[in-house]
Amino acid sequence: MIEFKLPSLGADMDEGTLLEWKVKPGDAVKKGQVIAVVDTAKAAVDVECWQEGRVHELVAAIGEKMPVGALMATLLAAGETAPRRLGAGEAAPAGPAAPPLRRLISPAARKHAQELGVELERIAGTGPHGAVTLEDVEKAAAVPAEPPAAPVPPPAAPAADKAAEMRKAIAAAMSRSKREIPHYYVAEDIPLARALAWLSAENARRPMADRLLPAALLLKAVARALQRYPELNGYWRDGGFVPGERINLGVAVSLRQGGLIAPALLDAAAKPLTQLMQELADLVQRTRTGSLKSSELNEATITVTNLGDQGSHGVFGVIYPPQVALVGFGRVAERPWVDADGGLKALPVVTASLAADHRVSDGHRGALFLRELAELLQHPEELNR
Amino acid sequence: MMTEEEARDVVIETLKNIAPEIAHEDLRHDRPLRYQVDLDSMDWLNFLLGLNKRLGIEIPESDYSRLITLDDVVDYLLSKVG
Amino acid sequence: MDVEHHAPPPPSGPVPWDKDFAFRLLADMLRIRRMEEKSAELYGAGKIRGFLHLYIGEEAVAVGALHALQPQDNVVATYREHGHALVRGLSMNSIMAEMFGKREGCAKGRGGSMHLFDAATRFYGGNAIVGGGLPLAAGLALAAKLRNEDRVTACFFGDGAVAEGAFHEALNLAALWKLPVLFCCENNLYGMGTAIERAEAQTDLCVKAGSYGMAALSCDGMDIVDVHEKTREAAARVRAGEGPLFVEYRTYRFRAHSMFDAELYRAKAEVEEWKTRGPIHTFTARLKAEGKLAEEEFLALDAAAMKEVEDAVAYAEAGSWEPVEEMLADVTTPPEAAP
Amino acid sequence: MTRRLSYREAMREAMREALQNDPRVFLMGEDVGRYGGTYAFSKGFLDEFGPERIRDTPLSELGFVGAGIGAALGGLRPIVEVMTVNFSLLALDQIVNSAALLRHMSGGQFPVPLVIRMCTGAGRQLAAQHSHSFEGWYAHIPGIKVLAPATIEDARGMLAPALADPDPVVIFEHCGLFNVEGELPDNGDDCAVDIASAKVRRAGKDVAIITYGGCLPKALAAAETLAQDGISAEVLDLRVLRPLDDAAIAAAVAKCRRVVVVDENWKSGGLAAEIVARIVEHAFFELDAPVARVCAEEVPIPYAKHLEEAALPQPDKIVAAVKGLFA
Repeated sequence: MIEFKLPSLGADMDEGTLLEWKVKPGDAVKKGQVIAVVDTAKAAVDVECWQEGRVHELVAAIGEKMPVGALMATLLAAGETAPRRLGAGEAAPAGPAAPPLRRLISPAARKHAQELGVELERIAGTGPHGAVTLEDVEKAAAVPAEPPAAPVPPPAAPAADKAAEMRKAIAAAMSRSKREIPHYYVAEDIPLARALAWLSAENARRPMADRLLPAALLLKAVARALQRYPELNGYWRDGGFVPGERINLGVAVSLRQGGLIAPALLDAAAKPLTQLMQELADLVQRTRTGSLKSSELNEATITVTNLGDQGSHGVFGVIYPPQVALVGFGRVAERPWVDADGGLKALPVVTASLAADHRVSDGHRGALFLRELAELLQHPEELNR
Repeated sequence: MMTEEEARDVVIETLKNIAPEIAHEDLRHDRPLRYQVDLDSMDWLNFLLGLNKRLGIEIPESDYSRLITLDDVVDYLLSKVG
Repeated sequence: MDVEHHAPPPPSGPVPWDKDFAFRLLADMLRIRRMEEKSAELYGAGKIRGFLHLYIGEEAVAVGALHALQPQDNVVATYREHGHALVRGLSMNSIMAEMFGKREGCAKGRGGSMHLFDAATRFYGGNAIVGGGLPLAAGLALAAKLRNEDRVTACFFGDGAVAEGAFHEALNLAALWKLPVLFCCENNLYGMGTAIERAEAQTDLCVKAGSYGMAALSCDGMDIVDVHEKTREAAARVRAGEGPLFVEYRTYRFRAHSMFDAELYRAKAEVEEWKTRGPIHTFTARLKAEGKLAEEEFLALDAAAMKEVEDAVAYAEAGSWEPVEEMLADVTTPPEAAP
Repeated sequence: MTRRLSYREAMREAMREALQNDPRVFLMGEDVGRYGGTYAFSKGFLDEFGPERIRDTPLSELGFVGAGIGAALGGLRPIVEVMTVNFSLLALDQIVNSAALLRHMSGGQFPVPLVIRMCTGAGRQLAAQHSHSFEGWYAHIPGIKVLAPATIEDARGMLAPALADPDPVVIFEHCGLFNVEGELPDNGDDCAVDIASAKVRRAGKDVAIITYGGCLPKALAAAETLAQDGISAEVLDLRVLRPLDDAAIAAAVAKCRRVVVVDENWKSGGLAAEIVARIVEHAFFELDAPVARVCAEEVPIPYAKHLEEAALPQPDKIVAAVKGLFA
C-alpha cells in the first residue's frame, strides 16, 4: 500500500486545504501526475504524485484542511491487492479492542535496545500481542543488522561505541540545525586589555584554587548581555519562539577522545563570578568523566563555544536546536587596535561572533547584542556581582 | 630536596591525570607542552593546581610565561623547591 | 422553639471552702474564660484555624471536677478541651502555641485545638471523634487495675456521645470488669445543634448509665460548688474500688458549637436566661456575699488571668514552625528508637 | 533439627511464650477464655494464666479494641483478638482514629504498643459477610504496621517482634492456613523473625509471582505447575503489607521482568493495585511485559462452593495469568 501524503510545497507551508481531486479510486496514476489541487497560504497549487500505482482510496475530503504530512490517499502498487474489509452487517469481533497500531515494545526491551544500539524497527516481537521483548532484543543484538558482505568486525569496544554514538547524535542535531534553522552571523572584535588586567590583579590576590579564567568572565558577560536581548535566549518550538525562563548557558566542552557536549551552566546571569568559575570547572570535569545530570544536558537555552587560547581567530557556530542562538569566542591575541583618538596600539583582542535564528531575531539586534557584550567586558569589576 | 628525575616524574604524573591518553615517550621535553598535549586553559589551570597540591608551591599567573616546555616546568619546580 | 431548656435556680447556700481554695477555683475559671475569649479573637484574626470549640459558660465543670482528681489520675477529654487541659496543668503557653500550630505547642503543632495532649500530666487528649475517648478510658483503667495502680481515669464527654455505640460498649466493659473510671458527662443539652430531646428517647442520662449497673448521679454544672463536692465524693468511691461511676453535669454553652453558627436551634431568650446563671459571676457573688472576696481581689485575679493570656499569645507568636522535612516524624516510631 | 507443627500450634505457642515472658502481655477478645479461642489458639490459656490475663469480652468490638488501645497507653502490652476481619469493621473507628493516630496527634507523646490479631479471608463457604479480605484497607493507614504471616515460621515468629514494636501492629491470619503443617527449625527459644522484609519462598527467573497470606500456597502450587511447563517462577511472599518492602519488589521485577500479583482483595483499589503502582514507579524500565493481577472477582463472595472457588484466586488462574505474559 502506497500512502500519498500532503507534501510541503514551500518552506513556509504548514498546512493546506484540499480543493479538488483529479483522480478517483481505481484510476492508474503515473509518476509526476497531478492528482490534487491544494490551497496553501499563498496560492492554489497542483500536487503531483511521485509514485506509480492505482488509486485505492481517497482519504481526504474536498474542503478539508490538513497539516503537512497528513494522509490524503492510498494507492495500490502494481500486483498489490486491496486488503479485505469488513462488509456491511459483518460485525467487528467482540471482546478486547483491536491491537493498537503503535508497535508494542516492553520497557525493558526499549531500554536494552538503546544500550546495545539495536534498531527496534527491525525486530519482530514474540511477546504478548506481538510485543518486542527483552529476549527479542538480545537475539537481534547477536545477529548483525544487514547480511554482511564482508566479515563483520567483532562488537566495538564500549568507548568506541560511545564515540560513534556521539558522532551520530552530533550529526543528527547539526544536520537538523542546518536544514531547519535559517542562520545569520555577525561578529565583533572586542578589546580585552581592561578585562585581562583586572583579571590578573584579581587572580594575584586569590589562592590558586580560586583563580578565574577569562572564560568565566566571557560567560558572565554573555549572560548579562542576554538579559537585554532575550530573543536570543530560548527555544523554537511548535512554530514559535519560547523565551527561556532563566539564562542557562550551554558550554561547549570538547572531549579528549573527540566529540563534544554542551552541558548547561544554570542561571548564569544570577551567579557571582567565583561561583560561576567553580561551577564551570566542575561542569568541565564532570563532562569529561561522564557524570552529568540530565537537567544539565537538556536545559541550556543558548550555547557558548570558546575556542580558547589554542584556537582560531574566530568561530561561526551551528545553532544547537531547538535553541535559537550560539555565541562564539576565538583566541585572545594581541592585535593592532585604533583607539578613540586615532592612535594605534597592540592590545589583546577577541573576536566574538553570534550565529542566530533568523526566524526569531534579525542581524541588527544581533549586532546590538555583540555591542552590549563588548561594552560589558570593558567594566569587568561590574561583572563580578 | 628533589632531584630533577623526581621533578620530571611528578610533572608527567600530574599531566597524565589531566590527559590520560598521552604517551610519555612521545613527549618532546623541549617543545611547547600545550600544543603537544592539547591542553585548554581549564586543563592548564588544573595541571598547575595539581602541581600546587603535590608540592605545595604557589605559581603566580605572572610566571605562566616562563612555563612553556616540559623542561621549563621542571626547572621552575626545582628552583621553587630546591 | 418547641423545646425549651430553663436554667436551674441560682445556686445558694454557703461555700464550704476556705478562701485560698475558693480563690484557686475562681482563678482557674477566669483563666479559662479569658483564654477562650482571646482564642475567639485570634480565630477571627486568622491566627488559630481549623475547628475551635469554646468552653465559655461551662467552666465550672472542668474546674470543679478536675480539682477533685489527683496528679496520678488519667484524664481523657473531647475536642472542647482547652479548659480541661489548662486546669489539668498544661501551661497556657503550650496550649496557645498548639492552637497556633507552632512546634512549641503541647503536640508540636500536629494536633491543634482539638488534639491537646500531655504525657506529664497524663492528659490523653483531645479526642475529636464523638465517643472515641470512652473505650480508651476503659482501657486505661484496665491497665491501672491490672497493674494495681492507685489511679482513677476521668473521662469527659458530651451528651451527644451518649447516642454512640462506644458509650454503651465502654460503660458495659467498665462495669463488667469493675474498672476505676469516672465517666464525666457534660450535658450542655445540645449535640451540636440537636437538642437532647430530639436525640435521646431517654433523656435522663443517669437512668442509662444506671442500666449498666453503676452508680450515677447528676449535679448542677453551673454551680462549681455542686460540681466539685459531688465529683470529689464520686472519685473517692471509684478510688476505693467500687467500680466505675457516672456523673452528669447539667451545663450550658454560651457560644456556638464551633466558632460560629446561626443558632437556629435554640432561642436567644434561652441563651440569655442561662447566661444569668454564669458560673463565674454566681460564684463571685456568693463569695462576696459571704465576705470572702473583695472587688479589688477579684480584679487582681482577673488581671492576672489576662496577663497570662497576653504572655501566652506572645509565646505562641514567637514560636517556630516545625520544618516540613520533619513532617514524617511521629507517624511510627523510627527504627533506631524501637527496641 | 526441625520439628513439625501446624499454623494453629505455632500461633498458640507464640502467644503462650509472650504471656510467659512478659507480665504486661494479656490476651483479650471474644471467646478467648472459657471457649478456648474461636480457632483454639488460646486453648488452655485460661487455666494457665487466669481470667485477668485471658479476658473474655462481650460482643463489643469497638469497645474492647478501644480498651486495648487504652490499656496499651496505660503501660500494658495487649494482644487484642478480633475474631475476624469482618467484625473489625465495627472497631474501625478505634483502629484508625485512635490507634493509628494517637502517636502523631500527640506530637510523639503517646505511641500505642498494641497488637491486634484477626482472622481473614474466604474459602470456607462462609458467604459474603464472613469472607472478607480487607488487608489493603488497613495497609492504607499510616501509623499502623500490617503483617500477614503465611508460613509456620512466621506464625510462630512474628508475634514477639510485633509485641516489641512501640506502635500498633495488625496481624492478619488467613483462615485457610490454620491446619497447614510445616517444619520449623528447632532454634530453642528464639523463633523471632524480622517484620520488615518480604521473602522469596521459591526462586525463579522467568516470572515473579508476588503474593502474601492465604494466596501463598496457591502461588507455590502454580509455580510447581509452571515448572513442569518450563517456566521458572519466583514466588515473593510480602509478609509485611505496611510498610511494603519496595526493594524486594523491585528486585523481583528486575530479576524476572514479568510479574503477576496475586491477592485475595478485590482488584479495584486493592493492595495488588498499590503493588503494581509501585512497580511502575520504581521498576518500569525493568518490565518486559504488562503486569498482571489475579485477585478476587468483583462480587461479594458467594456461598455455593463452585461459585466461591470461581470468585477467588486459584492456582490455575495464576498459571493462566503467567502464561498470558508469554506470547
